[in-house]
Amino acid sequence: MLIHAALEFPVWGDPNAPAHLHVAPEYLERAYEETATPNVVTAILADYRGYDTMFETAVIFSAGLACFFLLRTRSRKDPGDRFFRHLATDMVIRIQNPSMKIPDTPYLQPMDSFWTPRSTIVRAASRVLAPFIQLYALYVVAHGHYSPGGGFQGGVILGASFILIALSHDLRTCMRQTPEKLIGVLSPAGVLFYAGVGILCVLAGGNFLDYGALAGWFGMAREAARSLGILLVEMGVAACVMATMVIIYANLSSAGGHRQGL
Amino acid sequence: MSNYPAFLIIAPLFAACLTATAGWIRRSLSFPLAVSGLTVSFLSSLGIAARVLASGKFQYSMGGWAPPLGIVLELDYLNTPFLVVVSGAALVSLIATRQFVEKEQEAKAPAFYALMVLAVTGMLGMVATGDAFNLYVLLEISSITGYALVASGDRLAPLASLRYLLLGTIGASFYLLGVGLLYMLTGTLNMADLSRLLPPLYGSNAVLAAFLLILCGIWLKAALFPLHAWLPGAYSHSSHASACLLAPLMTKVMIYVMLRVMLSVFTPAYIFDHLSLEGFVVTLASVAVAAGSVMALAQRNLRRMAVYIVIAEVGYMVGGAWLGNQTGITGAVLHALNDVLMTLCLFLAIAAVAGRTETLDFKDLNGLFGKMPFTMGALVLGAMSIIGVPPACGFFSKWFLLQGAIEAGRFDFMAALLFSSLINVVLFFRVFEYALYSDGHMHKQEEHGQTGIQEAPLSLVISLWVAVAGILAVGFCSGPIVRMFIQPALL
Amino acid sequence: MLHIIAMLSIACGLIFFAGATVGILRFPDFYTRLHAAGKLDTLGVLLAMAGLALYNLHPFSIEALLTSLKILLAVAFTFIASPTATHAIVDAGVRAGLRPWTKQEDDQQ
Amino acid sequence: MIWQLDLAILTLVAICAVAAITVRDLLGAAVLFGAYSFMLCLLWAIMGAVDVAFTEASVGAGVSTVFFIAAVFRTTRRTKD
Amino acid sequence: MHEIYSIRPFLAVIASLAVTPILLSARSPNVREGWTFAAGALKLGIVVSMLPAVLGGSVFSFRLAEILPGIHLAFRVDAMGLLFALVASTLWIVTSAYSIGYMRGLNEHSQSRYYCFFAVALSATIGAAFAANLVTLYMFYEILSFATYPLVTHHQDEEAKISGRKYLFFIVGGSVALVLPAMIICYIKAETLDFAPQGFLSGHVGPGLTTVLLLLFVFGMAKAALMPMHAWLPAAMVAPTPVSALLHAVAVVKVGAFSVARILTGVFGVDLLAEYGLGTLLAVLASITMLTASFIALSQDGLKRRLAFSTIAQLSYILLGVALLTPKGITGGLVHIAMHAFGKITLFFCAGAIFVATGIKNISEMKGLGRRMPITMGAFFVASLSVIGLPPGGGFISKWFLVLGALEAHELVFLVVLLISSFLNAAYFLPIAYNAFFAKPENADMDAGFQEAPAWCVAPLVATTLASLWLFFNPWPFLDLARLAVAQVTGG
Amino acid sequence: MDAIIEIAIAKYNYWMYISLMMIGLYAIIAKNNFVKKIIGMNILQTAIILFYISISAKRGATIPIIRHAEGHGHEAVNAMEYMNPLPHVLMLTAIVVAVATLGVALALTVRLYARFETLEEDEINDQIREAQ
Amino acid sequence: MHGFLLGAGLFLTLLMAMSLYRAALGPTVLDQLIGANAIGSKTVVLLIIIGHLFARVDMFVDIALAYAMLNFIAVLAASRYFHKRKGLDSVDEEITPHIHWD
Repeated sequence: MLIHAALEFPVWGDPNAPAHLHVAPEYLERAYEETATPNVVTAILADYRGYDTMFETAVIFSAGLACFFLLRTRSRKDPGDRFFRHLATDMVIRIQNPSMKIPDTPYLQPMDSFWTPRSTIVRAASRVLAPFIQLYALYVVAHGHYSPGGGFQGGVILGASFILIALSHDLRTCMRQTPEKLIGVLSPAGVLFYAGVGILCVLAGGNFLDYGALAGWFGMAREAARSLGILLVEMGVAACVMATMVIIYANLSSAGGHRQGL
Repeated sequence: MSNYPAFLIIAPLFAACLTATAGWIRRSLSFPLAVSGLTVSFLSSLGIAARVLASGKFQYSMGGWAPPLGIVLELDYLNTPFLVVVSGAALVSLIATRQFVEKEQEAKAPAFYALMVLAVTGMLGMVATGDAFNLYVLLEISSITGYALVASGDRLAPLASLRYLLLGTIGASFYLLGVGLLYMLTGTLNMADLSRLLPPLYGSNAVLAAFLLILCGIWLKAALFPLHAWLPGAYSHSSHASACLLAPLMTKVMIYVMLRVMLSVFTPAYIFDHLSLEGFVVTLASVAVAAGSVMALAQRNLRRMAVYIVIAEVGYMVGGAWLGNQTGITGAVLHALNDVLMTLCLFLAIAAVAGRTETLDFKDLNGLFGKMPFTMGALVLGAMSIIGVPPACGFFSKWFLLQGAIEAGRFDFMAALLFSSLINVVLFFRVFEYALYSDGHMHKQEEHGQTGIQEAPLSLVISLWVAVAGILAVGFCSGPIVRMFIQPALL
Repeated sequence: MLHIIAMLSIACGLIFFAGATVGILRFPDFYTRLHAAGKLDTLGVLLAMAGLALYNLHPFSIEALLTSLKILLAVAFTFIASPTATHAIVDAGVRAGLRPWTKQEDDQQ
Repeated sequence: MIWQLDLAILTLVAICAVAAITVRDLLGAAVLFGAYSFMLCLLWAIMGAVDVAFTEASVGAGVSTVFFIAAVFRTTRRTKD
Repeated sequence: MHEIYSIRPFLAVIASLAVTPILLSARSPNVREGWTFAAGALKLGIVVSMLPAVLGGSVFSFRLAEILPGIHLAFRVDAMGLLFALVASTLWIVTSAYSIGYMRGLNEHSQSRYYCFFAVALSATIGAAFAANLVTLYMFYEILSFATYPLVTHHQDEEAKISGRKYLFFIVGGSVALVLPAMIICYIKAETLDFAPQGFLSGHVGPGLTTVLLLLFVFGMAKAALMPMHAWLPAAMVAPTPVSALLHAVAVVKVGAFSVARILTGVFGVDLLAEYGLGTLLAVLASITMLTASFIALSQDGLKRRLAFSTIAQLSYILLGVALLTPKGITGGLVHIAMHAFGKITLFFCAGAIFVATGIKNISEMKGLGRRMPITMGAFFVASLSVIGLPPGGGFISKWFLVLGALEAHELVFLVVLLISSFLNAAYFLPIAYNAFFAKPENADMDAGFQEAPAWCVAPLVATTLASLWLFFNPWPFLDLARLAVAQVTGG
Repeated sequence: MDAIIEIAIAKYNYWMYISLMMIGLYAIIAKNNFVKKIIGMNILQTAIILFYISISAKRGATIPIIRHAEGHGHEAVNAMEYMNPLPHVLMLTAIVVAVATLGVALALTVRLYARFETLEEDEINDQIREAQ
Repeated sequence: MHGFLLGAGLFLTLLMAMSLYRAALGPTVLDQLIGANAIGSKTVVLLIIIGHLFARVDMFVDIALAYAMLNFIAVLAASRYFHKRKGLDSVDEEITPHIHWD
């Protein structure tokens, strides 16, 4: 049936295909004037179809929430076997009694249950690369107007940098840098930020997500306001995506325990 | 406040995010936040209904962009009743199932609330949107949250949920592909625009393929009979809270989407004049109705029985929509509305019963009328509605379906409907028998000063009776609903 | 002139790539394959990207320079990352218990 | 759009897809799925969809492969088909 | 015809429904029964208050809600409906009183539930009587079916379970599978469902469809117990006797018969039926049922089972009367609703009283019972006369009109059927009374002396007996109402 | 014959998306292992993305980022020079949805494994049957 | 020059196809990983070449850069698997940390 239908498709790349003639040219011709954003894809994504993108962010958020909900186990009462490394002697201590308190000394370092090599090369490389990646991710978010990229891609790369830390060090290190509570709040906060920008537009007298309405408040042209709106929205997306990626990774790789991962 | 159409959907989204945030900061806030989000959305749906009644259908453009460019919320006669019913039912089931959530999920309760509210956001968005692709995104929101909710049940729930996920993704992908075909042929995604541009292309195979793909996708999601494989597991293994939310809403919203596609994207003229599928589809629906009923008859567990009833009900609605006459579609729309309430009532009652008995097997139900009279009373009324006893609302939609079937000369569908009604009588009275007849010692206990009364929690009972009141109210107002909403929608 | 240097550079890169691929395909065991892939691929990327960066400079402008710099940045990144990855893979192979191939082994088969 | 490259890469994509679902080791399948994503990224780039290519590069090549490996790590590599 | 728009019909319907929550939650039996009586009195009062106006030719109507486009949940009180409502609401009070005696006498369980569903059933009965259109009628018919289910299965044992299933199968199966489609076809054809005095179907349907519709309605209304849809009725005898009384004398079966009568006149119309000769068809069906049931009744030993088959036969009288399609015949049929109700309820009361006092259920054990329970058996005798159709029982009046109707229709066959059936009635009722008074008791308990059932049991049955007698001498208002109704439906 | 070859080549993308879709569907339905099924699911989704992107392709056009960006005046944009941006936007969303679904699916797989210690569907079914 | 770049691109594709052979059929997973890694590094170059073919390199270089980063992470993750789990064949089941639900 699909093959049969495909026989009636326009030839691939035909500039006169109906899909290119109806709405798309309007986008292309108006986007730059109306939103001051040369990347038409970004303009459509965050402005013309910003409502879609808000729910796209919500999809990501709900995926993170779902992963958290499905996998996260809280076993404060019974943390299972715990492993510590004595820094001075490199001895590994295994504690099976769940009620036993561990003295909080700098000499004991918690570690994974099975011995993992500490590859200095990988660690060193990652330590160099991770900040670089994060910086680059921020650039991608901010530069989405002019080149491919935007909140989503930037967010993913940002999240990936934390995953890199988790891979090269261990999950515990990663979770120290991005505490679960922080990412747990950041993920909905991204969506909230997005929707909040929309509500701001309503308060400014426009329709929901009508960034042009913000022009009056900031004293700028409507195009510039739209451009600003896109940027703000992309920031929300990035925050949500970043947090969600870390949530999903942390829960998947540790099966919800957050103690030891890949 | 000309922006309340937006708040219909934004409020629950906001509430879901805040609920999840509150889960990390102050857990006791999460439930009130979730409830207030849905309340705002319920109120704005009432506002929308009032406005539609007063001044006809209207649009709300997101971002202030005119339709083919931006996304619009299309608020017309067809979807306002759905909005009211969906948001109302969601609110009721959220409040009703609080105890279950707190007990079963413990620390993860805020996440659960957030998932529930997000699922409702997706459904409301699907009902309100006027954009074919936006519908897909919202469909995925409610699906993803739905998968998580389904997985929150007993030990087999993750398996059921994974199966649901795989099949659901196929369905959504089919829908997306169909929309893609339409976009390729017309260059637009807006439903109104599509219906304007499509008529010259009606002869094309690609349009046919698009229509069939969209339809298959929706049917998969709505669990029409041969494609229903995911539903029994998903709704019978999931936790009670999620079953109470999803079972009434999910399939019905998909039925709404089907009606939307049939009426607003394609036209009845295309579906019934250009294609000659209705014979096949109505036969399929008849089979679905009969098969769902028979499978329900084979179950020995209250919840599984209810699940198969849902499958049969889907057959009702699909068949009604495809009868090809106005009466049939009226019946399908009305039945979708009614079925939300009926299923809500049924599943809430089942949840309430489950709070008192262990397994929900029929044999555990002995003497339940004595123990929880109010719950069982509500169950009886819900059952009456499903059977089709006036003045419960189920009768009236069944009336239209039957009338449509007779007008269309589809006596097989009529026979399936009547057969299913009779089976429903058998099903429910079998349950009532078990619940009415108590064992010997229970009998005695009951006689001497009724000591065994253990009603469900008060909030659950009240919600249950709100659902019952809804059933009766919709039943008594069927005429105005049909006259004021459904008939103008079909013009 | 610039074009020719660029072309040469790209061609060299391609040759290295080809070598890497042949090595991946033809070498008898994991370590040798990794040896080929790790070294030649990195070099191939370096040369080819440098060539492309040069080529990009042809109608010279600040923007083009920036782009070229970015390409070089990617090269630098690869230069750090690729050996690290290779090292990680070798480490994995050792831990997984792969024994290096020896001539005798091949003869026995 | 560059149709020559497009054709070649598309063929590779198909091969890669078949390989990913037939290989008898889930870790291998995950790795191959990563390779599949590389190809797709190229494909989108060839067809001019830079933003999509960027997303595919970040998601497909990076994150989803890592997710797969993490899931396989937490479950098993064994598969019968 | 003067139409009065008034809320009174609705109030009459709702009166007993409104007290159900009180009945359910009442802790003390006295409060509960007090409320039952209050509701009954209120209901009767409302019904009676409409009597003068209706007798003056007016019609009360009330619209509650629009349940389908163009179809309202509407009530309409005309002579026919009022006649039935009057019978039902009068007898409810009596039955309530009797229930108290019976239930307390036997110390039954779940009495709250019992009274509650009793009240619901009565509401549904009045609702069916006052229904202004088919949907409303159907609605109350269904509510009645479901409300009586817990009453039928009150004993909650295996037998009750089986009977309950049978009951539901016939009643609900008939109404859902047969009546509902018939109703929808009517709606499609005529685009209305409001009862019209001379029927609304004429001119919309051909003879074939009319026949099909008629059969669907007549058999679908299984409460009218036309054979072969009668099997539920003897099975339902497992219910407590007040329920049986209600079921078989007032509410359930009479709603069936009344609905059929209403449909025949209000939907098809006398003229349409006469035109296609369908009256004869129906009359033949009714005759067969009548004779068969009477013969079966002869062979039954259980008193309640015998009464049940008698009821099946008597219901067919009503159908036969209406099916004769002559003014006299219809009058007879309608009046028979009232007359048979008073007679039959007395008989059931007697059966219940005997059971309460002695525990006897079978006729063969009742020899000599008259000496022990003279009042009861005396009432039994008088009521038998009424049901057989002999003076001074009220049943004579209705049977007289039926005979006249048969003559009027020149259908001597049915006259013969009526007479044979009456003879059979006599044959299965009179021996009971005879044996009770004159046969020698087989066991010594019977001579234990005067030992009646509790007063709460005996008083109602005496009252209904007297009413039955009184109706012979003064059949007002039932005869007037019936005549009025006939005048309306025949257009005369 | 030539016509057929021409069609085959001119619509190569469409044939490919159909075959990818069939591969994905086959994997979801016929494969026994849940991770394989999930891979198949992703292949199905990418097939649809391929379809959309194919729609947007336009011969002789360039990527949809306006060339005279960054302050070069506002001369009119010729829509024919640029590819159709709308499917790209849609597919961004679709990819995001795909990765979200993937995350949830894998989370479910992990839970499934914790429960059954296997990912093969038939073995899981056997275990359920034995438990009953 | 355009033709040269196109040729280079096609040549790279050919090399990728050959690497794919290893990636698909490599006797061990690590061989597959090598294949995939090789494909990844070629992809980076190919992306830039495509950028030149479109004459919009500035747009593609970002992708290439991101690509290089994330490819590295993916490879690291795959090799990390073997750091934690011994055993090359899927058959010899490794120690599995048991997690109990409910």
